[in-house]
Amino acid sequence: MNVTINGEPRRIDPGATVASVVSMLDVAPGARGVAVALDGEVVTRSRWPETELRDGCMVEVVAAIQGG
Amino acid sequence: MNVTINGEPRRIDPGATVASVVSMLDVAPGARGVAVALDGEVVTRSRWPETELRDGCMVEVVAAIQGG
Amino acid sequence: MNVTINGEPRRIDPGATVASVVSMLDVAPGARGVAVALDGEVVTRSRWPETELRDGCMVEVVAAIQGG
Amino acid sequence: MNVTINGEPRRIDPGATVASVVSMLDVAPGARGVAVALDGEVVTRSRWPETELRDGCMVEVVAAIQGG
Amino acid sequence: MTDSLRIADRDLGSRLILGSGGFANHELLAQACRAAEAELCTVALRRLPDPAHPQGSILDVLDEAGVDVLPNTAGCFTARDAVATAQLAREAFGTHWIKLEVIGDDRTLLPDAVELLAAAEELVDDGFTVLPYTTDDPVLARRLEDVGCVAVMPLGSPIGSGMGICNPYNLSIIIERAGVPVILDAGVGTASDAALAMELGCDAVLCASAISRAHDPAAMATAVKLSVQAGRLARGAGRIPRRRYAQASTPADGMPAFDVDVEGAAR
Amino acid sequence: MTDSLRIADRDLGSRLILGSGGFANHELLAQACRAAEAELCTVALRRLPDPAHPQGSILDVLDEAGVDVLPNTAGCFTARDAVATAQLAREAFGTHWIKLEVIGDDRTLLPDAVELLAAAEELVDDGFTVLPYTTDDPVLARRLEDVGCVAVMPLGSPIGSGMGICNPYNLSIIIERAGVPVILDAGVGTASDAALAMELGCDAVLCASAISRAHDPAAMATAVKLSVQAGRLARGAGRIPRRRYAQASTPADGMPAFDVDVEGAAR
Amino acid sequence: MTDSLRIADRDLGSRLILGSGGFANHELLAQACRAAEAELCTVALRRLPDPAHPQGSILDVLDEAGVDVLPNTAGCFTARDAVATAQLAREAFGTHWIKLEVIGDDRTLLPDAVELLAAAEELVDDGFTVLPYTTDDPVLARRLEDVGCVAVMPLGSPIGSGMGICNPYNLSIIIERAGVPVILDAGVGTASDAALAMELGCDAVLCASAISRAHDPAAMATAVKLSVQAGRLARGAGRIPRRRYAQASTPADGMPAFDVDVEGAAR
Amino acid sequence: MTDSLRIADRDLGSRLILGSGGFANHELLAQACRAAEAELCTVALRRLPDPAHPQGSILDVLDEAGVDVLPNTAGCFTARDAVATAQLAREAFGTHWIKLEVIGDDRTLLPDAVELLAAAEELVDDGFTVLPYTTDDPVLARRLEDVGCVAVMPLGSPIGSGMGICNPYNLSIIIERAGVPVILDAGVGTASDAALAMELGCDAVLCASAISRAHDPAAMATAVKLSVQAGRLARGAGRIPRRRYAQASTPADGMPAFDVDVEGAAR
Repeated sequence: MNVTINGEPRRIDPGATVASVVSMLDVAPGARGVAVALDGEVVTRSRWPETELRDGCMVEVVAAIQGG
Repeated sequence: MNVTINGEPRRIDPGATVASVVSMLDVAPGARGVAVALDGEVVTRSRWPETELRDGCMVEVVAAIQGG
Repeated sequence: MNVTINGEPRRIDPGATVASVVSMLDVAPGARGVAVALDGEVVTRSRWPETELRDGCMVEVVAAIQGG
Repeated sequence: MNVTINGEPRRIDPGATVASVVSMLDVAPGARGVAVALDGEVVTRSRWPETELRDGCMVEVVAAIQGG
Repeated sequence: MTDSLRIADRDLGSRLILGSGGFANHELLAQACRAAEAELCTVALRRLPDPAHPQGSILDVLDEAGVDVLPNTAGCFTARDAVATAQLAREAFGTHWIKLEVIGDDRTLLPDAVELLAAAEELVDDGFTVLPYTTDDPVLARRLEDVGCVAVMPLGSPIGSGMGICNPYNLSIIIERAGVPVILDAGVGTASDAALAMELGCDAVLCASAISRAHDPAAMATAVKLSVQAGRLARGAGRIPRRRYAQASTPADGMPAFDVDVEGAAR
Repeated sequence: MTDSLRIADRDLGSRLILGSGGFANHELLAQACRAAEAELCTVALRRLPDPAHPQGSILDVLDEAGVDVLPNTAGCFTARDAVATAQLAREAFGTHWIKLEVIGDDRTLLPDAVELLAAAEELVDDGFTVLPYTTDDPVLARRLEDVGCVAVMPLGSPIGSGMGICNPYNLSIIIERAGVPVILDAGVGTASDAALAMELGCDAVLCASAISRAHDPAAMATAVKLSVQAGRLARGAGRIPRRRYAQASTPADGMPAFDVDVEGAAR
Repeated sequence: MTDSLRIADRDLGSRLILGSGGFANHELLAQACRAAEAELCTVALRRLPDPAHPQGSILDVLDEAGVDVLPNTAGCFTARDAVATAQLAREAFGTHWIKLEVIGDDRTLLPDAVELLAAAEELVDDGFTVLPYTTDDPVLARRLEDVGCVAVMPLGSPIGSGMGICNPYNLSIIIERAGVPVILDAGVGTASDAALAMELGCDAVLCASAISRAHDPAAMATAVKLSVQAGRLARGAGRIPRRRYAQASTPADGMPAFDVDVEGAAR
Repeated sequence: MTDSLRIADRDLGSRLILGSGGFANHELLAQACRAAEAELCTVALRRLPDPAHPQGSILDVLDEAGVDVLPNTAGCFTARDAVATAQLAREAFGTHWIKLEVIGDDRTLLPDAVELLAAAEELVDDGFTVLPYTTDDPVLARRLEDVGCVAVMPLGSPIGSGMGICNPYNLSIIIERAGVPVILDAGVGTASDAALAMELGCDAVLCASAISRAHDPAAMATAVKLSVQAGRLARGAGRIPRRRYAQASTPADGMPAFDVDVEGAAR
């Protein structure tokens, strides 16, 4: 199915979860300061494994950088 | 009936119009720079004679002053 | 004889020295930070005892104060 | 004889006057705003013809320019 | 002079707008109008009767001086009140021009950004020609322009404070980025403040208290008028850059020398 | 106008003195003279011939414009040279007025206090009417007055720097304590600087580079002229005080109310 | 030191908040953290991966330095984006503190008053502890406080501009009227700017570019830290008033006299 | 710290010189000495007895605090008096260091350029190590250096005025051109003034009234000490340049997007 991850269109398998997307980005499982929004809403980390992506959804995976 | 004219409670006769209120305030008929709001809405001068006040209404009669 | 000490006219005995003037002002012998000018010229401390005043001379006895 | 005119060493004939030096510089006789110093002293215009230069003297011939 | 200022559909020959507030009486206002040679003068609306000026309408004074009315919404704290006041002004004066003021604070009389923008948008939609009194915030000025204001009127400092232009930087940013005329409103204390505003690139200056409360209002009106003209001309004349060191206005070459001994020794 | 400026035995109708240095050519100087409506214009003395301006004397330009010559001693570093130059100027121009400059430094062109005072004293003794270009040091200004100078000409900032008045405090102290006219000399960059100087209480302004090196000298000359007039008028008009908080120019009383619900509920 | 700063439910021993943006690498950030002795440091959120800093998380750097994270919403132009970013930050960092930035313009990076206020209100309602980066508009600062912000963070001048405090007047008005801590945010260029902010009455200073982009960030971090302490102490110490004239620090009485002739003649 | 200041043959670890004038009593002076960590403190000379401080010599206070005496010639109006006072000070304190003051005016206490230079030259010839209190005139500063002064001490503003540095431009020119240490003397009103002086490049700051007349002298002494250190460090750290527009401290790349509808529609 087609999704947008961090602004890039991607094809992924049905059944993919937030957790699998995060791991695709080389984020270590316990990496600190990482958060995810699915279609503009935050998905808390505990729910990453159970939250499945839908076709056409938009995922943002962000982390801390220097700034401000 | 009871109305509020320029913030002051007043008793006036039923059937009073905006025109009669304006004349009560010693405004000459052709006085320049005068405008009236009835319950927050402007009443154009041509409609002063025909616009009757209702009980409890609020009339503002204003004119130009130095300012700004 | 008549001399001026710190701006004040004074009568003193002939033979008076700078040392005797300084002691008149209640300056302890070893007092620190005291200096004397006789007619506009500094008299070093070692020469106070031997320096005699002349009639009409002007003595300034100064010390450190807060300032600047 | 050797003189200095406006900072430049010049050889001139004995008997030369301030007036002759001024005319050497292409200054019209009635030119306005011109003044002369000989060895640092002003020579008034009326005395230009009679004032002779001496060997080693220094002549400054100046005029108005934009400035200040 | 052909250097007129176009605001909306109108050409103004004078770049000084007079504020009518603060004159001790109508006669002083009339004198200031004549001295200022302004074409627009603000007026406010208040309930009748006006106890302070029983002697006749300010409109007659302005008429006689040949000055047009620019109504304002002075004293309004909410978009609601400002819109209603503007509508009354349109009725009272027969003009859809409005100097929009929405104040957030009665001690500083500074604009309330949020209410101001809301009122501006509503009045533009209602057909008004809106000139908003605003802070010196470049973003707010831009948003006022974006909703259709025909000019922006940033303050130099609070109304009546006489502190001049507290933040020339912000004012210059507004000017650089504006697509509509920028009129300095509030803060002018004396003539040089107005000249500076024009040199920074303001298109006009509104001046009330500096004139009306001066010891001699007519003289100050003349002074501010001249100063606005001076600043406008200076802006156009292309000023010299600022330099840390001097630049001689007199050439160094050709200096005479007077010291006989030294020069003599050198020969 | 009867507001003339008396310096020594002379009344000047214009409070703007023009400096002639820095104009690209005599024609621009002539235009600036007309625009500035000045009555005095500085000139310097240099060795003949003057390669920069072979085309005729500046004196003819000034004559035609009806402007009188104020000779200066620009370029002198010692009292000796300044005195000699002043004597040459007296001979060349037939005037005992001299704008005295004694410079201490060729990068800042700032006055040398010690040499300046010595030259001033000597020239006064020699019968000159001395107007010294000085620093903004109030003590030095006072001493120049004490030796007989008919005016003092403190700088706002270095010659040609265009930085305006770097230290308005010092300038105002000079003005408060002076018994002779105070003329701002050097530093004006644009019109508002001149207005500010006059508002601080200067009696006149001398302006050279700001006009002569502007992109459009005649326009800037007009601007500075207007600005000097504006500042002078504003000084006399009695400006409003500076306040930290606003002072309303529109009365708060008599504001109409438009909110039906609230007022209705209150009844 | 017992002079801690209480913001919401937290006491801060340091009145310098570090901004982490602009350091060339994490090592320089780490050095600056140690030198600044700050307790809070801002961080932003961006999409993974972060190409600029592949070498490890900024969080580890801050942890090691004992500095807590203050997340911001840098780069957001709308209330919508700012709220979503704040919510992500809460999840990412486990803190409900948020330095709220809503920008109106990408060249000035100045706050957008309307969007900022809307975002602040929404975030407060959502349980955040909101510290908004705001303009120096006293009315906006008040409204931010009114909707429940725990501090206000007015700018001195644009982010990274190094222009210091362009309008000390507005800043001081904000301080006088605020019921929550006022933290200067943006504009500090060097140490004295921070001292001035504290002397004006700011409760703290946030400093990013002045430190991170200085030639020697650690040295500048120490300088700003000392300066914040100095300004805070000076504010409390009760400074002397400004006077136009001098006040002698040395008594005039008791001056010796040295001039024999004069005094002798007087006897 | 190895960043010592060399003046003549002496290395000073502290760049804050204390002025002893204006303290209400010796105990407050002692506290300020300890807080300031200064190594030099000025003292003046007056006729005995000193009615203001009968309780013991200031020298004992300074000794106990480990601070050396820097005698001054405060109150002198002529070179003659200043030289005589310096000679008395040399005798009284056993030091040939002298802070030379020659005043031209008892209301501004500003230096008299001519007398100051004459006194400096005479004292240098007499073997003194001369640190002259001078105006902010770069030419005078240069001449004082040329006659052999080991440092120059320009004022920021009049003694005790607390106006800070009225003309940072002149001060910076003095600093750029000086071959000897430049010590800001007079005018400091609060800590940030001292930081600014050091950032401009002063080598040290002398501070009297700002500390001695503060409500809490010891706290202000600490504040000024920290501020001098901060300004010195900041000068060395290489500050960021001033820019008219912002420079983001957070990168624009990598911003997340949250608006589902818009992005969805775009796909």
